[in-house]
Amino acid sequence: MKKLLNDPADLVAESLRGVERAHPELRVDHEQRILYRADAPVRGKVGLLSGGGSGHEPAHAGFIGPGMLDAVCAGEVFTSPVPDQMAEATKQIDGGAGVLHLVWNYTGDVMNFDMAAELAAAETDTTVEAVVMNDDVAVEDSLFTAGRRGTGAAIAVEKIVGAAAEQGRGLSELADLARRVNDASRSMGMALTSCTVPAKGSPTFDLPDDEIEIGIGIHGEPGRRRVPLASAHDIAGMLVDPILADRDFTGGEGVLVFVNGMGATPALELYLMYNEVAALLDKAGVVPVRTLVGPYVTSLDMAGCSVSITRLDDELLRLWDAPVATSALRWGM
Amino acid sequence: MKKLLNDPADLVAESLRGVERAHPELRVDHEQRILYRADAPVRGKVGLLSGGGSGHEPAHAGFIGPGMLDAVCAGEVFTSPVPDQMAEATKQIDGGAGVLHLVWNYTGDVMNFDMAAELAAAETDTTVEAVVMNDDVAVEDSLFTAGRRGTGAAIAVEKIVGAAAEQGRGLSELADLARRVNDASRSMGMALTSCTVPAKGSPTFDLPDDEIEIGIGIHGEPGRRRVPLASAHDIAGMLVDPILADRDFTGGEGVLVFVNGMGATPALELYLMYNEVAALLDKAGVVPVRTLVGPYVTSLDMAGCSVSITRLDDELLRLWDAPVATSALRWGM
Amino acid sequence: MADVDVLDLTVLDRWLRLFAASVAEQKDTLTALDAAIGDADHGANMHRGMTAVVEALDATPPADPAALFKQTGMVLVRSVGGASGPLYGTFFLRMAPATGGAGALEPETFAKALRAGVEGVVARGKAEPGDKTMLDALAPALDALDAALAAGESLAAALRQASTAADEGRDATTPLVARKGRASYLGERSADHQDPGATSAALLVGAAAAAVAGP
Amino acid sequence: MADVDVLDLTVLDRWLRLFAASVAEQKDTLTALDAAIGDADHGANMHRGMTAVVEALDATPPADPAALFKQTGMVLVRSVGGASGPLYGTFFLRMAPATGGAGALEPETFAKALRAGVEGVVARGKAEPGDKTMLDALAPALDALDAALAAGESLAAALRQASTAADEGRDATTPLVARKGRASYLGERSADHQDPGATSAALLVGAAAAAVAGP
Ligand SMILES: Nc1ncnc2c1ncn2[C@@H]1O[C@H](COP(=O)(O)OP(=O)(O)O)[C@@H](O)[C@H]1O
Ligand SMILES: Nc1ncnc2c1ncn2[C@@H]1O[C@H](COP(=O)(O)OP(=O)(O)O)[C@@H](O)[C@H]1O
Ligand SMILES: [Mg+2]
Ligand SMILES: [Mg+2]
Ligand SMILES: [Mg+2]
Ligand SMILES: [Mg+2]
Repeated sequence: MKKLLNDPADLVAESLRGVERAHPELRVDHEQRILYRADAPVRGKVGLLSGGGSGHEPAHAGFIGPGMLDAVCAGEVFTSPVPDQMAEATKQIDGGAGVLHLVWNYTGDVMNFDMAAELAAAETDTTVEAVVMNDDVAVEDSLFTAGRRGTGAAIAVEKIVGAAAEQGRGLSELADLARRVNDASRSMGMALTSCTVPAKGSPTFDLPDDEIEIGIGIHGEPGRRRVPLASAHDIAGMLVDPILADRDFTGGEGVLVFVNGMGATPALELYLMYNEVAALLDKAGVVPVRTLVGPYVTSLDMAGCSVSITRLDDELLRLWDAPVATSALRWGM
Repeated sequence: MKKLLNDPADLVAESLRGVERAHPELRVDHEQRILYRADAPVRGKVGLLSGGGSGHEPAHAGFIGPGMLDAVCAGEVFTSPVPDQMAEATKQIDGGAGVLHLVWNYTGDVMNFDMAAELAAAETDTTVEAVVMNDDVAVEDSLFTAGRRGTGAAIAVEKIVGAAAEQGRGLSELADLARRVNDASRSMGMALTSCTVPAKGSPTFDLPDDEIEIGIGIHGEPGRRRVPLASAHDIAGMLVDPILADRDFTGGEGVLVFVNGMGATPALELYLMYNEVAALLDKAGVVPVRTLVGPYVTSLDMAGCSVSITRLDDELLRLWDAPVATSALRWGM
Repeated sequence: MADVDVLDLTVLDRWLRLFAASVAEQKDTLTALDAAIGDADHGANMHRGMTAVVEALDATPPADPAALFKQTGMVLVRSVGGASGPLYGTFFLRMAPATGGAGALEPETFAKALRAGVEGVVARGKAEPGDKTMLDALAPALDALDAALAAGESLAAALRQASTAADEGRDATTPLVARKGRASYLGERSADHQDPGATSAALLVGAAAAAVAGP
Repeated sequence: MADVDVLDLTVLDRWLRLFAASVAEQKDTLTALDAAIGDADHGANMHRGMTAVVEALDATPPADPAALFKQTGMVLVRSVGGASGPLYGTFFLRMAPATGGAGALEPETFAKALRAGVEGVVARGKAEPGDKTMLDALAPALDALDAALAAGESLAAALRQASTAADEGRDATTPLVARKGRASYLGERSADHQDPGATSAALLVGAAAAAVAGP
C-alpha cells in the first residue's frame, strides 16, 4: 500500500485537521468528528445535515457552506458515523426551523441516522425529517432488499435543497424537494481498479489488468459483473444505457450530467468520458443543460468513474444555478 | 494500461471535445487545439496566454475565464504545443493592449513560445511579452542548464496576474507582476507511483512498492532521488525543507500554500498532507493565509503530491482574493 | 473450575472479554470476508467496538447484568458505526430490560434476553433468516439453546449446542444470495461467500459457550 | 545503382524518407530512452513529425533543395512541439538559405548547409557539445564529414564516416550528466543513459549515408 499516510488508524483524524487548517470557513469538532459551517446555526433556516463514512472526499465536507449543507458527520473509512455525532450536529445546526437529514442509502447510514433522530427527539425539541437518497441503477429497486445505493445524485439533492433552504423554505417542503430531486436522478458506476482501505492495507478485490467491474458502489465493493477491459466508448454505453432504461430523461429543461471520478482517475480521462456520455445522450434525445465533471464522490484511490443524471425542471435548474460557496462547489459568491 | 480511453492517438482531441461540451463558457478551436474565453478578445484588456503539453488537467484549460487566462494552447501529452497555435491564440486574444505569454519553464515550451512570438511579431502588430515561470527547487538554478521547472507556482502567477489584467493594467506592468509572483514562489514534488503515458502504454519508470521518488516534475520524469517509502510526516519534511532552505518565507502578509495532487492521489490524503505541511510551516514561523488543496497540476495518473509556497504581500493577497470564474478556480462570481 | 449454571456478572464479563478476544484474533478474517462481498471493514468495526466495550468494563464495572448489557450496547452504538454498530448495539440494549433486574441470570432468563436482543436486530435491520446476515447465525443458535434447555440440558451443554448451531448457520450463509446489507448490492455474485456478520455472530455465541464452560 | 555524388531532389527526398522509416522502426526505442531520463515521448514526437514530413513531400513535392528543407522545417515546427520540434525544425529551416538556391547540392554545399542547420540548433537551444543532447551526435558528424571531404573522399564515404562519428557521439552521451533539456532535471541520475535526441540525430545522419550509398 502506497499512500500519503502516517498511522492508518489516524488517517481520518489527521485529514480532518488538514481540512480545518485549510478551511477557516468551517468549524471542526474533532472529538465528535463533525464539520460545520462556521456561522451555523443560521437563524430561521432549516439546517441541512449529511455525512457518512470517510474515503469519499470531497464528499461530504466539501459540500458544507452557504447554499448547501450546514454540517456533516464523518465516520471511519467506509463506515457510517454513529448516532451521537448526528444527534449532536442536529442540535447544533437547528436555527429554529428544524433539521433535514440527507441520508445516503446504506444499511448502516440509515440505521445510524434513524437512531440519531430517535436520540434528538428524546433530548431536544428539534423537528427532524430524513430523506434517503438512492439513485444507483446497478442495484435492483426492491422492498425486500437494502435497495439502491445512494451515490452521485446526492450532490444534486444537496445542492438544490441547499439553495432552497437559503430561500427560507420550510422543513417539509425541503424534504419533498429532496425526494423530488432524488426521484429525478439515476446513477451507474464502474471501476478500473479496486481501492485499498488503509486499515486493510491491500486492495479490496483483485482485478486482472484486462478486466473491469461494472455496477460498483462507492465503498470498494465489487460490482454487479466483471467484463473485459473496454473502450471509453463502450464503457459509456454500459453506464448510460441502464440509466436511460430505468427512467425517462427526455423533456423538462433538460438534464444535469455528472461524470464523477472515483479518486484515481484524472480529469483528462473524465472529460473524454463525458464526451462519450454526451454523445449517447444526444442520440437518445436527452439534453444536458448543466454539467459537472470531476472527482466529487470518490472511493479512496479507486480508478474509474460513475455517471449521474438528474432531470431538471425550471425550478430545479434555477436552484442548481443559485449561488453556492463550498470548497468543492462554488459559484455566484 | 487501464484508462478511460479509446485510441490513445485520439486522447487529447476527444478530451477537448468533452471540455467543449461541458463548458459552454469556453470556445474551442479543435483544428488548432486552442481554448478561449468565449468572450475573447476582451477590449482594452491585456490578453493572457498560457498552455503546454496535455496530461496536467485541469491545467491549463481549467484556468481560462474572467480573472485568469484568456486562452491556452494544448499540446500532445507531455509535449509543448507548437508556435502556430500560440501565434494564432495571440492574435485572437489581443484586445488592443497586447498579449502576455505565461510560459512554464521547459526547453520545449520556451522555444516554441519564442518562435510564436517571432511569428506574431512578423505577422501582426500585437505587442507580446513573455514571462517564464520556474519555481521547482528540486532543480538547481543555473545559467548553464535548462534551469528550474515551472510547476505549481504558475497557478499563483496566472491567478494574480489575471486579476490585475481585469483591472486594466498595462502589459509591462503585468509582466513585472508575473515575475514578482514567480520570484516569490517555490515548489517541490514527489511521486508514489509513475504515470503511464497512453501512447507508450506502460509506466514511465518502475518504482518498487517500498520506494518513492523525491524531486519529480510534472511529466512523469523520475525525481532527483529515490528513497524508501516514508510517512506523510517525513515526506512533508522532504518537500518543505528544501523550499524553506531556498527562500525566506517569513514576513509579509503570510503565504499561499498549495498542496497539489499529481492525479491519482485523493483529497483525503492531500488534506492529511496539508496538515503535515502546515505544522512544519508553523514551526518555521511561516504563516499560511491562503490555502489550495487539490489536483490542479497533474501528471496523468501519477500518485503523489507537490507543495508550492508563494509569499504574499498586501497587493498579491488582494489580487489572489479578487473574483475569478474558471472551471478549476472560482470565487467571488 | 466446574461449568457454571447461572450467569452472574463475572460470567457475563468473561463472555464479553472472550468475544473481544476472538474478534481481535479473527479481525483479518472478518475483514477479508467483508472485502469479498462488502467494504472490507467488518473486522476493524467489530474490533474497535469490542475494544471500547472492554475499556468500558474496566473503567465503569456495571452493577448488574442489565447495566452491563446497556453499557455494552451504548458503547457499541457509539463506537462502531456502519451496519454492525446499530445492530450489535441494539442487540445488547434490548437484552437489558429482559433481565428483569436480576443480579444473576438463570439460563432461561439469559435465553429470553438473547431472544429479545435478536428481536431488536430484526426490528432495526428488517432482515429475515435466509437474507445472509448475522441473523442466520443468531436465530438457529437461539432455537438450539431453547430446545436444549427445554430438554433439561445444562447451561454449558445448551450453549455448546447453540454455538454449534450458530456455526452451522454461519456456514449455511455461504450459498445464499444476500438480500440485506451491503452484500445485497452484488446480487447473484454474493453467493459462494460466507457472511462476515454471521461469522462474528458465531464468535459471539461461541464466546458465551466458552464463558460458562469449565476449564 | 552506383553511389551518387551530388544531392539532387531525389536523393534528398530519399534521405528524409529513410529517416522517417528508421524513426518509425526505432520509435519505441527512442521513447524508452526518453522514459529513462525524460518524459517518454521522443519516439512519438519524431514519428509524428516525420510522418507529416513525408505526407508533405507527397502532397507538395518541393521545387528545389531549399524548398525541400524549408517545407520540412516548417512541417516539423508545426507538428512536433516539445524540444525536438523547434530544434529539428530550426535545423532544416536554416539549411534552406545555405543551399544558395542550387537545384542539386555539391557535397561541400550540403556540408555547409548541415553546419548552418546545426548552428541553428545551437542558437535555438543554447546547448554545447557535452551537454548530452542531439548536438553530441550532430557536431562530430559534421566535423567528420568536413574532414573526409577535405581529404578528397567520395560523398558516400564521407557520409559513412559522418554516420560512424554520429553513432560514436551518440554512444558517448551515455556517461554524461545532462545540462540541457529535460534530462538535466535528473542531475547526476541522468548519467548512464543514452540521450534520446542524440539517438534520433544519429539516425538522421545514418539516413543521409544510406541515401547516397549504392544498393
Ligand atoms: N439489515 C441487516 N440485518 C441484519 N444484519 C445485517 C443487516 N445488514 C447488514 N447486516 C450484517 O452486517 C454485516 C456487515 O457489517 P459491517 O461490515 O460492520 O457494516 P457495513 O456493511 O456498514 O460496512 C453483514 O455481514 C451482515 O451480517
Ligand atoms: N537545449 C537543447 N539543445 C539541443 N538539444 C536539446 C536541447 N534540449 C533537449 N534537446 C534534445 O531533445 C531531446 C528530447 O526531445 P523530446 O523528448 O522530443 O522533447 P521534450 O524534452 O520536450 O519531451 C533530448 O534527448 C535532447 O537530445
Ligand atoms: Mg462499512
Ligand atoms: Mg515532452
Ligand atoms: Mg463492512
Ligand atoms: Mg521527451
